[in-house]
Amino acid sequence: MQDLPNIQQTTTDIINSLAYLGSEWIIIVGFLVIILTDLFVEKSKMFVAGLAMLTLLTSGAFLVHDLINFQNSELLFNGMFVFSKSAIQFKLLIVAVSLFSLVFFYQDHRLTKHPKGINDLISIFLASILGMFLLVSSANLLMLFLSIEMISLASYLMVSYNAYQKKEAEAGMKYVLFGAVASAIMLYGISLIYGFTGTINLYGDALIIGLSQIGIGASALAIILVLAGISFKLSAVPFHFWTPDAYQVAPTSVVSFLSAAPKIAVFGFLYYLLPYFQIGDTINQFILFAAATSMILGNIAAVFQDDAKRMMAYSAIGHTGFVLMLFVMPQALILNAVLFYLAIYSIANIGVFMSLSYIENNYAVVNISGFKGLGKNIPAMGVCLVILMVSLTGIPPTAGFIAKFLVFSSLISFNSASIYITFLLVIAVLTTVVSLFYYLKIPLNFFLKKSVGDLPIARNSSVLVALAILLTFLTVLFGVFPSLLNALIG
Amino acid sequence: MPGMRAGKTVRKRLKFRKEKDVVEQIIFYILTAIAIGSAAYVVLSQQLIRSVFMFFVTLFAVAGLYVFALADFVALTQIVIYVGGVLVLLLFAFLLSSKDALDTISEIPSGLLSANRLPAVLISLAFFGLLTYTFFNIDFQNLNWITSAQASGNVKSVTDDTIRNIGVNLMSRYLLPLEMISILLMMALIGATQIARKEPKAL
Amino acid sequence: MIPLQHFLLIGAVLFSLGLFAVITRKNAIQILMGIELMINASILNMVAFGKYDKIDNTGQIFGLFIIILAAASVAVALVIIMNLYKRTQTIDPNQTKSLRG
Amino acid sequence: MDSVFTNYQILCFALTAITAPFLAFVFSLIFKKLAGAFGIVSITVSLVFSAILFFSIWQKQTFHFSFSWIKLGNVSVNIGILLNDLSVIMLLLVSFVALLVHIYSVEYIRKEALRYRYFAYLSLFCFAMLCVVIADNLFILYAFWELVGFASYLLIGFWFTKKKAVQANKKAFIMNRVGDVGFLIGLMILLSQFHTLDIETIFGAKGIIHSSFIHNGNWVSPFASIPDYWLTIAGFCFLLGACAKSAQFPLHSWLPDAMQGPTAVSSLIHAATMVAAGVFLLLRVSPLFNDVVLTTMASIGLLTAFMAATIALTQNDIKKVLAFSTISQLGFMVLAVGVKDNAAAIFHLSTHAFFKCLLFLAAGMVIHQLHHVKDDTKTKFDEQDMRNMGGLARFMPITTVVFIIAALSLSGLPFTSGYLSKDAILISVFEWASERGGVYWLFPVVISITSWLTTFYIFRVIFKTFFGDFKLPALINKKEKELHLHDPNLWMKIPTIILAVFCFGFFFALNPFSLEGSWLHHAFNLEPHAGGLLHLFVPIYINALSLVLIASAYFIYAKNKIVFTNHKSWYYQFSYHQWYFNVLYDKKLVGLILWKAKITFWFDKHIIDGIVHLSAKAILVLAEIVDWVDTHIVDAFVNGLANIVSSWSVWFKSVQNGKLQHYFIWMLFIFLSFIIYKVII
Amino acid sequence: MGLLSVLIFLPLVFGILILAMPKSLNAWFKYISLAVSLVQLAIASYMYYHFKTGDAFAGVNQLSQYQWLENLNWIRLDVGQFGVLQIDYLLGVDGFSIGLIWLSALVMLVATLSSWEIKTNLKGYFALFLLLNTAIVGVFCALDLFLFYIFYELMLLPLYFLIGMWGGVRREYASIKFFLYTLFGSVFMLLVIAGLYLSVIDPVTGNHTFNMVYAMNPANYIDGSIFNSLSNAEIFGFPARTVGFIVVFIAFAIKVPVFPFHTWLPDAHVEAPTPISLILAGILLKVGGYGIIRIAYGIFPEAAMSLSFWMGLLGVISIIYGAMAALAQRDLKRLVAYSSVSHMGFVLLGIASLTSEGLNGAMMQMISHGFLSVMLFFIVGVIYTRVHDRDIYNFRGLANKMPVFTGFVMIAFFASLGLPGFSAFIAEAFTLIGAFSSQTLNGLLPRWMAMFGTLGILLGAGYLLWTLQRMFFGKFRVKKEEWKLALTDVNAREIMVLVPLAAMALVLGIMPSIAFNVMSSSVNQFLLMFK
Repeated sequence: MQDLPNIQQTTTDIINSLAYLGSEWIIIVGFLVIILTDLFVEKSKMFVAGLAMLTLLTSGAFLVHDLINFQNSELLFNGMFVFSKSAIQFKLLIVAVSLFSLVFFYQDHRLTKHPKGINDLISIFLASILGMFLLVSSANLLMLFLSIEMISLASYLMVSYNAYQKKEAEAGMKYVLFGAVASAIMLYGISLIYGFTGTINLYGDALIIGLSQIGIGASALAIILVLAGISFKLSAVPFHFWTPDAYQVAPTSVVSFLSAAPKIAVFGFLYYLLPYFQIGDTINQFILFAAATSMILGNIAAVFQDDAKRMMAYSAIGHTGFVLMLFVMPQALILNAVLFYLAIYSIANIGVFMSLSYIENNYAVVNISGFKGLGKNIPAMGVCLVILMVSLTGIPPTAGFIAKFLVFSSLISFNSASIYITFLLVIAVLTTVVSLFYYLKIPLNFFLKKSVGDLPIARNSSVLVALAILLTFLTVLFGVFPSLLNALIG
Repeated sequence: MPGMRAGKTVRKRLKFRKEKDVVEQIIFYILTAIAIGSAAYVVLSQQLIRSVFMFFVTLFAVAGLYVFALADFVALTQIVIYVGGVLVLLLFAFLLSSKDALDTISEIPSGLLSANRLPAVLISLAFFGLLTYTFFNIDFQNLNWITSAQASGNVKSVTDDTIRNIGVNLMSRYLLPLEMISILLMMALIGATQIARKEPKAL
Repeated sequence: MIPLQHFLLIGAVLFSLGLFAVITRKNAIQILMGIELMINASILNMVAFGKYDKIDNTGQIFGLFIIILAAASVAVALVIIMNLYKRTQTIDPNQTKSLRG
Repeated sequence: MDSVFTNYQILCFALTAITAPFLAFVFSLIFKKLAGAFGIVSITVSLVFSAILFFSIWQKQTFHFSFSWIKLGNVSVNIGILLNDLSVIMLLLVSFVALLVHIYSVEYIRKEALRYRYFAYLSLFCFAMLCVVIADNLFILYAFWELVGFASYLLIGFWFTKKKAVQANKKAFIMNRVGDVGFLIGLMILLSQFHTLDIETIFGAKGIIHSSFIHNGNWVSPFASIPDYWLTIAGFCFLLGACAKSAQFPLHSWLPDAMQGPTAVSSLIHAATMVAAGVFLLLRVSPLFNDVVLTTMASIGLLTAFMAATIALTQNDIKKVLAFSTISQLGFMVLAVGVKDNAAAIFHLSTHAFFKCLLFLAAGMVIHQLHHVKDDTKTKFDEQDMRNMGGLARFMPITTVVFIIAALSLSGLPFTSGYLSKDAILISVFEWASERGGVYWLFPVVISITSWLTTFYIFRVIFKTFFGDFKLPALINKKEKELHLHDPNLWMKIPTIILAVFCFGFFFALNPFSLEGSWLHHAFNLEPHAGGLLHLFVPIYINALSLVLIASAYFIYAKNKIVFTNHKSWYYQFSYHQWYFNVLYDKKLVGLILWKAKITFWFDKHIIDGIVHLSAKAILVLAEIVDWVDTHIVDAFVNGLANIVSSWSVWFKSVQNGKLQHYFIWMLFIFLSFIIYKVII
Repeated sequence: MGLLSVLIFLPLVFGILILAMPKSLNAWFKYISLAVSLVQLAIASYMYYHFKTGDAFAGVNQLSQYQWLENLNWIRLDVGQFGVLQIDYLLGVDGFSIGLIWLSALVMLVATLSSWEIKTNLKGYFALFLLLNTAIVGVFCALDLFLFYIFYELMLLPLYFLIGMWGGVRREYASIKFFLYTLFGSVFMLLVIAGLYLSVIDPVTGNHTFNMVYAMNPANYIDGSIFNSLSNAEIFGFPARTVGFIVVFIAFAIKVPVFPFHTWLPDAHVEAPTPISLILAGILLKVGGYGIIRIAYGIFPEAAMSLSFWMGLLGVISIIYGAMAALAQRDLKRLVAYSSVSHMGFVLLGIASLTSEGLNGAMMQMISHGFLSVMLFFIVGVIYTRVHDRDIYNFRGLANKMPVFTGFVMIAFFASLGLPGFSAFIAEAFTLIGAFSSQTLNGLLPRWMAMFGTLGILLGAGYLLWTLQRMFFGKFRVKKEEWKLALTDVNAREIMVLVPLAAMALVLGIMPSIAFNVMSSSVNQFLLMFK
């Protein structure tokens, strides 16, 4: 039958590929085991936690193993999956973030005191990690679509997981509808690309040849439509509208996870994608535009936010724009800066959310104006928050500064003469200054303002304190000795 | 079962297609008209329940169009999953959520009064114009991949056994996505049930 | 033979109508229907192009995946929408605007 | 050039002379009770060493010692001591007068609780003034010049609880600062032109100023070449500095106000020494001045002399009269420098120091005694107002005598020192005018008139104060005997008597009529005057008229024969009285002069001072404007940026209005715009 | 561990120690700080005393000529395509920094003594204070741009909290304004630093380097790199080096502060607690001047020369504008704050003149202003701690009640209005002389600038004497009756603070060569770069 693919070859390829996906398999296994455990084991909360932890650690171990043992990039599963060093690095980052998030889930009162239990969330969580892994390794548009959908669905579910309040339910609805529209747009773009090029494979020449044949206008259309879905996951402008709502009402630990891990995955994919869509300068201009607007909007809109998590949502938009700046450069130039920035951003971000969760657990305040005078009661947390905020702003001696500097210097070295990049840099700098304003609002309320009434002494969530301090310490440590982090992720 | 009946109709039409291209085209355009017309009704109707039912028609019509693209299995799946699953789901949701709305049609806000309407028209038209402009600027028959496909005979014909091809492909080339989507479905299932589950009284 | 453009144009019409629905409908479920229209447009494109891809059959298989995924996401979306309905007794996206700013 | 002393010894002497007051300053602040003793001892030491230096340097040699103070790149600032004829005579003069004032002050300031400060400040002043005199370098000169001003500031404001006093000292300091700015700019010009500020190197006989020249509109020196107008500017800058310090028009108004300080201080600082520093500076840098500057300087001197003299005519505050007199006399000196007769300037500076110091001290005695009366009787009256005096000669004979001697000297009557020095100036002015002719004849005419006015106003003071009726008893309803008015004790008398001795001409010249015979004048007068006839004529006509004026003043003020208070009756009476010097001294002239005096005073008070105040006001207004600009424009710009950010923020928030479908519209709109931009354009 | 490292990190170590100590030991914190400051001062004095002068130790653009040089590999960050990010822990001292280091040590000591007035949350205060101390000393020692920048920014955070937590009524506004202002400049500067890094290579290792000494040598620039003067790169149509200079200049001009970047200063000074005002005025402003000399002028000499006219103009405007604004104030602290603007204008004018006199004068002015502004702010603090009011109109005749204090006030006032015998006189005179001779020597500044600059001296006399007259002289009268008791004369601790400051101002005024000697060869070397 000549109209069938070469089964022999594809099967061999699949069998050969199996060995490379150790980390993914482990997660799938973990996912299934946890579902089963949840079904058949009573009082399985801590057991599931242990399992999930074990899964992540094992998966991480596989990744480390891969990182050490394999150097070459390979296409697996008949061109579905790309195995490369950079992908492993991104995945490692995801695992690290997930580990912190996992611990965090169990400290978040909104989740732990949830009557329906937390186990289902953990399984969704694992599935979303799987989605991220696959996204990072996506070698074609089908995989891209599937994995993005996987992450998205998982995110919708996690955000709406215990949406008992009106607001929470509302945010879930907005998130899911917004996401569905974005993915429909992306899907349409994918269909166009397939139509224009006859292939969905990102690697190889077919895509570029096909796209260049149909001309810049049409290819730009297709590419931009595809980028819409990616931008949605990055919450880059103009696909950011869901972000503040979802961040504001979702459980803090979930937000912490969603603000870091999916972004790492999407950036990881974007990194892989970068060389293949270079028809004209569409992708560069899109990224330029998205980066600039995200930085401006995110940082400026954050200024007057009172809800801490909402503010962090806008801050996340701003940071997305900042990282996106890097992607106007050729692939070869950006890996370290992207990884470094994402790692540092994640550390600081998770730290901040942990602190916020700690405050929420103890004082039930989520508004920044409610933080007045807390510095006296929980100085350690206050100091952590200050340092983390400073890191997010990018001021020495925190790691955020090094990260920011890497981005700047990469851009300058790439092409500082380009007026667009100069503009981008200027915007980045100005919004950095603006960002200081709202980041400092938290310490401002913490230390500079007097509390309205007497505040009880905090007693809960000592794990969160420990973790926040650890993350803060890391922030400073990597700020002073960034080589350490580089050694870790490299 | 309206879905089954629609499937049969399509099959019958397939037989006719060989005999006359003209008939084929006529049917195609009739389907097109149905699809677009019903879709427009879905979109524009102010009566909720009718628009939902009209959506059935749209989906059927589109499934018919799939057949014209020689994707009979996809058409089938569309009918089975979309019409049989998704739409029924939608309908249930409708019935659950809009009990009051169903009683009094007039309560549904008029699309005309909606402030979103003008931007919506503009945006939709712009999109449509853009797409049309793009499609007419491309000479699809001379695209590299299509010409090479035609040259190497990599073009479907009506007689092809697409189902077999799909089966083999799914189990070989597209194995990983297939496995993945199973996980995805499972996750969606768990999550959906989890959320839909009635929370214990304790809360 | 039906020209490829015609499929694409139908797809474009469906897509635009879907967009229109997404923007104007006052009911989350109808918005979801609009989204489904858009997705259908994509599937149509996919299968139309899939004609020239006999061996790998990417178009059709992609279409299948889309359908399945759409089902899954509709399920998830509906659950979430129903959850909202349970809390607020409305699924008009314009009525629910407590999150803003 | 042989000297009894080695250079090393001379250096030690000079250093001792200047350090002694400084040590006194420091110790006075520490050992408060011994302040007066420290002051007197130290200034005596200074005087002794000054005298030694004088005799070893005067007309014998120039001593110059310096060491590198700061070295920066191509500029090195040396500091050191320059002792030449001018320095040593000034050194002697300053320390001598200062000693007398110190002694006088012991009594004058006895009752003050904070008198240790007084002596400390006085010592500080002496230190600074001595340093000004011997500084070899304009930079150092400038430094001590300011320090002198500072000491003056402290002393004027000695009674710091008196509002007027603190206002006066502020005014004095700030107006001096105006001059300092000029001085500083002058320094900058010189430094950039000559790369040094050493007085000897620049202005000495072989100084580089002589090798600089104007060429093609450029002022070329061995080091640099700058446009020639900078030469003029430099001259004006130094002139400005001198004007401020020497209270020349238009920066003179601080001096009358400075009379708020203790009288002894006025006598030392604002009559004898500090105010002379301006003239001293002009003398130091005189080779710098070109013709424009010199003419301006002469005009300023003339104007100041005339103006101040006319103002002095009508003042009732005894110290104010003396203050204006000082301004007027300084105008003479500046005029002398302006007409290039440095010798006359120096000469007049020296003689003026004695007699003006004496005048102040004598006036101080009067004030002091009246103050005692005020304290004793616990009444209130202004002890400085001449209208409250009169007939004091009976009670205070010695005071009267010394005052008259000084007044004679000021008037420049024969046998007095003033006669010599003033004539020297007048003669120079005549010669200068005759060389130039034309409108320049105004100078000798006006200066002659000024000279007469001087005689008139000073004798007006004498007659009003010491002669005529004693008005005080009537004023305070006390009998004369209750007042216990008498000469003060020896602490005050002795210095005045010594000074009175020095007011006589023979001290400066063996032949009291011969200017040529004056050793002091001779020493500096490098080009002897040519016109012999003037030497005869000028003194005669000046003095003759002066005598007449004295007499008239006597009748006007002591005998009240002519009453000015009522203009009408005045006019009338005058025509009926036998005293009609209608030709020379007619009522009209006197009236005119008095009227003019009032006008000038009014002008001075309201226009000149007004301008000063106005400029101060203007600066304040400007300051307010700047402040406004600062808060409303500069800061508002910054805040405006913040506002932009916040308004954007508000806008972004309003876009995020909670309506999902609006989000869709925004999203699709932006997205579509971008696509259209990419696809179509 | 070199001497400089000890100097820098000593406060940090003790700051951490204070953090670790229990709150019950509150009373000890200030003594620990005091001890640290004393040790620092001792070390700084030792260094100053042993500082070698002469052309062989000029420093500036000769790395080997720096003293107490410490060079450690600090960060070697692999950044993929561009090779290795080489950041060195490079410390060293030359004539420009040694004086400022000593000044910092002294001001820190004074500020510590002044911190006695702080009563709340001592632990946090002293920990932040010592952190600030570390940052400040670090700024003056760092020779690696990156290190410099880190210390530079590190100053902001402690200051933000020190102002914000222990400050006056509008402390939040003031502290955030200060922070934002400074960050605004410095983040742009970061771009330039990155650009410099990519343009400059270490001649020894061949890596890119942040070494600011290497950046001063045109030979170390890579061909075609953005800041290579030969590559004629442009940013927004302007030459890249000019843009770089302007950006760096603005960053430091904000710190100095130069008109029109000064408006943070009055607010920050007024709201800051006294010890922080001292530090702000005494050291922080000098960081700006130091940065302009070392980085803006040092690294972009030709751009600096071409823009010197504008720099000078800004300097003159600052001088006059600051003085004018000071005249209009009735809050004593605000007045002093604006006077700082005026005085620091001289620094800029002197630098812009690019003459030996001007630069020496500018450096001298920085040091001198260090002592004097500290003294002035301390004086304000003395009144403020007693009655919590600073309005000039509310006081009169304080000399009656506080004679010793008035004596110090007079010294401070007259010293800062440039009375000879005090350091400010030398500094301002030389600055102006330098500015004046600039036209003859290098044609950069027109002469009228110097002449206008002298107006600043005049106006300075105006506002200071007015204050003196208004507040201290005349009959004793204050706004509230209870103040009469509160206004006591200075106590021993306050005298202990004021005396050394006054003494330093006097000593430098009489023997300026103490300061000039150490810096003059560096200045000469510096000027050679502009030939």
